[in-house]
Amino acid sequence: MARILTLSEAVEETIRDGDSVAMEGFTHLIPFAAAHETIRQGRKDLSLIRMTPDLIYDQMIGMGCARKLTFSWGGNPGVGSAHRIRDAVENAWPRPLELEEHSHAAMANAYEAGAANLPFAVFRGYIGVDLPRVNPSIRSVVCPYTGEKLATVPALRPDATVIHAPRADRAGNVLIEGIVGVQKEAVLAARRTLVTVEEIVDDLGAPSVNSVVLPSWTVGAIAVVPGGAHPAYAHGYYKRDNSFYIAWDKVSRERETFLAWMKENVLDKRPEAFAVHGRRASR
Amino acid sequence: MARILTLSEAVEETIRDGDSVAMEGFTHLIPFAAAHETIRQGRKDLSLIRMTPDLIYDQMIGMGCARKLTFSWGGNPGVGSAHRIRDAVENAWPRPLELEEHSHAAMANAYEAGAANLPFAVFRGYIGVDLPRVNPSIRSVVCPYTGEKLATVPALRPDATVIHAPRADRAGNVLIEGIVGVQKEAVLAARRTLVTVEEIVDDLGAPSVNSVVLPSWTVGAIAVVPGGAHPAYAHGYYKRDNSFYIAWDKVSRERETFLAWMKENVLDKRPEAFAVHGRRASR
Amino acid sequence: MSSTHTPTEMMTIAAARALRNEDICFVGIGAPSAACNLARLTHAPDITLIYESGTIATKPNVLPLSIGDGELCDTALCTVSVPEMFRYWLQGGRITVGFLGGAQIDRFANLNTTVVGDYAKPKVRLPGGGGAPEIATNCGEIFIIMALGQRSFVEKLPFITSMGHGPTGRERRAMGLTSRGPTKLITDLCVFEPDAETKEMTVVSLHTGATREQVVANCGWAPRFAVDVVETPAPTALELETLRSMHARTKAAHAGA
Amino acid sequence: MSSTHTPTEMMTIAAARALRNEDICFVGIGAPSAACNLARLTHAPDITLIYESGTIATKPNVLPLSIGDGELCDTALCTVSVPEMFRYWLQGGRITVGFLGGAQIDRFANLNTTVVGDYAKPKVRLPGGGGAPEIATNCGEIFIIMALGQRSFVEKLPFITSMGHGPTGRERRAMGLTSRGPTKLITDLCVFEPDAETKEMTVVSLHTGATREQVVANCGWAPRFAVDVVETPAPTALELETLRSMHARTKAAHAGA
Repeated sequence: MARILTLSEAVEETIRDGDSVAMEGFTHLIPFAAAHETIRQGRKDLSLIRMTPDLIYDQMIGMGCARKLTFSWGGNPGVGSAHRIRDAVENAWPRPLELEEHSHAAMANAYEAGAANLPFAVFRGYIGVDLPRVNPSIRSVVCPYTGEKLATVPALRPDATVIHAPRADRAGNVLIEGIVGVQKEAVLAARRTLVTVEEIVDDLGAPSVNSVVLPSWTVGAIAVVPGGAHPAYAHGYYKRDNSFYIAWDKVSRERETFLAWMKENVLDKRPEAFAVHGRRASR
Repeated sequence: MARILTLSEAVEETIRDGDSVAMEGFTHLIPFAAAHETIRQGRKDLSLIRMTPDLIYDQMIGMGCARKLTFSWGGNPGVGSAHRIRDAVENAWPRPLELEEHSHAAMANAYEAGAANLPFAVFRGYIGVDLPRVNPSIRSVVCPYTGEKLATVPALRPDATVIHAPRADRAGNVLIEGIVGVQKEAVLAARRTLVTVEEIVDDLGAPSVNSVVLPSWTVGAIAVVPGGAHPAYAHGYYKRDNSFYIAWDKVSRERETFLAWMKENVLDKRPEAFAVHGRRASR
Repeated sequence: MSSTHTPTEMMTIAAARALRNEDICFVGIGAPSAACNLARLTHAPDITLIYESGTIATKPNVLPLSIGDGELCDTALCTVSVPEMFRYWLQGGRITVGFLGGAQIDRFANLNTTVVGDYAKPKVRLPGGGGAPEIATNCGEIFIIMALGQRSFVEKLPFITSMGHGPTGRERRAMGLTSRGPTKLITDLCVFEPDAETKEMTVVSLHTGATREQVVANCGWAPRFAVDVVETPAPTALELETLRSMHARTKAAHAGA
Repeated sequence: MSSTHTPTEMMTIAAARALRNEDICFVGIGAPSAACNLARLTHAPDITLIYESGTIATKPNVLPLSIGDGELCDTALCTVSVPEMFRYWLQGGRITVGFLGGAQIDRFANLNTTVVGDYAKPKVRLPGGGGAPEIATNCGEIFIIMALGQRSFVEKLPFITSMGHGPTGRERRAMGLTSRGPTKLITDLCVFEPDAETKEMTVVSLHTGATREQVVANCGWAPRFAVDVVETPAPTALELETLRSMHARTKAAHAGA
C-alpha cells in the first residue's frame, strides 16, 4: 500500500546511493521536484535510466549524482544539446559517466518486459546500425517458427522508479493522463517507487473505466508537490514552460552559470518552491 | 479508411470461405449479430479463433461453418458446457472439428504479438502441463541473458477479425470502452476487419485522451447494428442477458432443439432483429 | 433463515476464511468467486479481487455469472486489456493468491479441466485451461475449491491442465519455481494442505459433522490425514447470512433479462 | 510579407509537397514537424500525423517544441503509451512515411546522430538515435530533411545511427527488408532521390536560384545528378503564407511561460 509522505521523506526512503534509478515522464509529467530533492540529499553513484535524459538528468549529472546513464536520446528537445551530459561524456566533468545506449524502441520494450516480469524483450530493431557493436547487451534470438533473427535487450528492472502524476486518492491510487509515456511500465518494473502528484483528492475522478491507474499496492511512496513537473507540464494543470527550455541552453552551457543556477534554484530551495507553477486548469 | 456498410455487405466483403476468422469480445461486446449474418451467408471451412468460444461459436460450429477451432476456454461461462462444440469434438457432428488449444495467457500474448507484427510471442507459461505434448505449435526460446527457457507461441494473424463496439464517428474512428479484452489487438493483427457498432455519432465522445480508439485507417468495414452484442452486453447501452445464457444450456443440449432455434432466430431473421436489445443507457 | 448449513456453504465459508485482507487475489468463476466476495464482505473488506477479464479491485454487489459481467467493470478501480492482465499483473508476479476450481484433481493437487479419456478422441471434452495453467505457476500461492467425489478426486489424471505440485510432488522445486503452488484444497467435507516434505495433499481439518470415513469414501486415492486433524469451526451467523443474501441478490439479478 | 523566400523555407515547402493526403506519417521534431504540419494545412488536410510520444492523428495549431508538447495530445484523436506506439504502430507496419533529420548523412542516406569521433572517446557527443533506428526500417518509406553542408553531408559516417540504403547501397535487399528506406532527401538547395540501381542519393531537382556548383561545394562527396534535373517549383503564395503564419504562432506561443 502506498504511503503518503513528504517529498524529503519519500526520496530518503526510495533512493539509495548506488541505486539504478529511472525518472520517467515523456516530455509530460517529468518529476523535476523529486530530482531536485535527490540532488539536495546528495545521492551519489546512481545508475540513471531514462529514455530522454533532458534537463532533469542534465541537472543531476552536472551535479555529480550519477556514475552511469542508460538512455536512448539525450538532448534539450527542440533546442539543442544537453550541455552538462556532454561535458560529462566528453570531459568527465564533474566525474566520468558510463553510457549504456539504446534506441527508443529498445528502451520502451525493455520497460515493458520489466513490467511483465520477463528477463528480456524481443523486437524487430537495430537493423543495419552500429549500436550493437558498442553495446554488448544488445543480442538476438531466432524465431522458432520462421527462423527470423530478432533483436533482444535485457528487461529494465530499476531499483527505484520516480514519476510525477496528476493526482492520487486518499487510498493511494494514482491516475496518469495525457501523454502517459512509459511511466506505468517503469513503476511496475521497479523494486521501489515514488510518485509525486499535483494533488490528493477524495475521488480519483478517473474519466474512464479504462483510465491509466496505478493501484495503491503497486506504489511505494506518494508525495504531494504541486507544480512538481515544472518546466515540463501536467495535462489539465499547467502548460510546458517552453521558454525555460530555451533559456536552459544558455544557463547550462558553462559550468559556472550552471552551478550558480543550481545553488540558487535547487540547493537553496525547498520542494514548496514548485507550488508557484502548479496552477490547476479548470476541468 | 473504414467504410460504413450494411451488415450483409460488410460480412460479404470481410469473411471468405476458408478464412481464419477471429470474433473477439471477452464476455463483453461479443459480435453475435455478425456471427448470425455469417451463418446466414453460409460461410464454410472457417478456422475460427477465439479465446472463449462460448455461445457465439457454439452456434457457428453447430451450424457447420468451421473446420478448425483455436481457443483457450470453451464453455458456457458460469453455466456449463458448450454442447454444440462438444458434439463436434466428441461425435464429429455436423462435421469434424480440428482443435488448436492454448491457455488464455498464450492466446492473449499471441494476439499481442500479431498486433506488434512479430512472428511469435514469448511468455512464462505452460510449465509442468500436458498441453505442449498435444500442441506442436507450443515451443520455447532461451533467454540470451539468463539462460531461462520461456514458452513461445506463433503470433495470431487472422485473415479477418470481427468485433462489436459501442460507437464510431462519421469518419470511421471506433471507440471501445469497459472490458476491452483483446479486441484492439485482434483488429490490429488482422488482414481484414469488420466492426459492428451500437451507433454512429458526430463526435466520438471519447471520455479520455487515453481512451481505446481504433483510428479509421485501421478498420475495414463498419456496420451499425444496435443490440448487435446480445446476449452479451454493451457497456453504457444494455446489460448482459444472463437468463439467455442459462436458457441456452437447454436449447443447445439436443441437435433438434438447437436446429429449430437457429432456424427461427437466425436463419429466418435479419440483422434488424437485434435492435430490440439495443437500449441506450443514459450517459 | 435456517441455522443449519449445507456442505457447499461450509466449503465456501472455509475457503473465504483462508483469504487475508491484504491479499491480491486472482478469482476464478463459480465457487472461487463466491468465496472471494464472501471474504470481502466479512473479514477482508480491503482485499483486492482481480478477474481475468481485466477488472482490478472490483467490488461486485451480486456474483458475476461470467468472468466479465458488467458488474465487475462498473465496480472496479480500473479495467485493463486482457493481454495486459496476463503480462503485467499475473506474469508480473503481483498476485498473492490464485483461486482455482477444476473437474479433476490428484493427490498432488494437479488439475484437469481439459479432457476425460484420450486427448485426440476424448470421452468427455471439458472446457480447457483458460487462465489456469499460468495462474497455477505465477501466483504466490494457490487455493483450490472442489467438492469431494470419486470421479473428481482421482488416482491418476488423464491430462494435467495446470500444475499443482507435479506428478510426484517434487517437480516444482526441480523446475526452480519460487511460487508455492496449492497450499489449500477446500472441499465440502474437509480442508487439505500439502505435507511439508512430500507435498501430498493431507487432510488437516474436518468440517463439523463430517467423518474420516466419508472423506475416504469420496476420494479416489487413499487420503492421508495429518497427525492433528482439527474440526473446522462452524459457520458464524454473520458468515451464513452474508453468503445467503449474496446468493439471493445474485439469483434475482440473473433471472431478469 | 516578403515575396522572396529563404532556402530553409523552400526546403520545408519541398518536403511538405512530398507528403500525400492519405499518408500515415511518423514525425520527427524540428524541420520534419514543420513540413508535416504545412502539408496538413495546405494540400493534405486528412494526413495522419503521429509523434513518438504516443499522439495519433494530432492537429497542432502551433508547432511543438518537443515531441510531447501538450498541444499534440490536446488535438490528437487518441494518445497511447510509448511501448504501444513502438510495438503496435511503428513495428506494426502501420506507418507509410517516416520523416527524419540527422546531424550527418552519407551518399546512401545512412544517418548519424550519435557521435563524431570515436564512440568511446567522442569529439562531439550527439543526442543519440531516439526513435530513428526503428523508424528507418519499419516505415514504408523515409523522407529526410537536412540542410546541405560539408560537415553534415560526409563521405564516410563515423557511426551509423540509422540505416538508409546501407554502407554500399545493397544492404537492405540483402537483409530482406521490404520497406523502401529513404526515397527522398530534401535539402535547402535541392532534392535527392535514390538511383533505381545503385541506391546512391541523386539530385533530381534544384530549387529556384540554386546551382549545381553550390550543391557540389556543400556536399562532402561528389554528388551525382540525374539525367533530367528539373527545377523545384517555387513556393506558392499560399504555401509561404501558411508556413510563415504557423511559425509566427509558434514563436508567440513558445515565448510565453
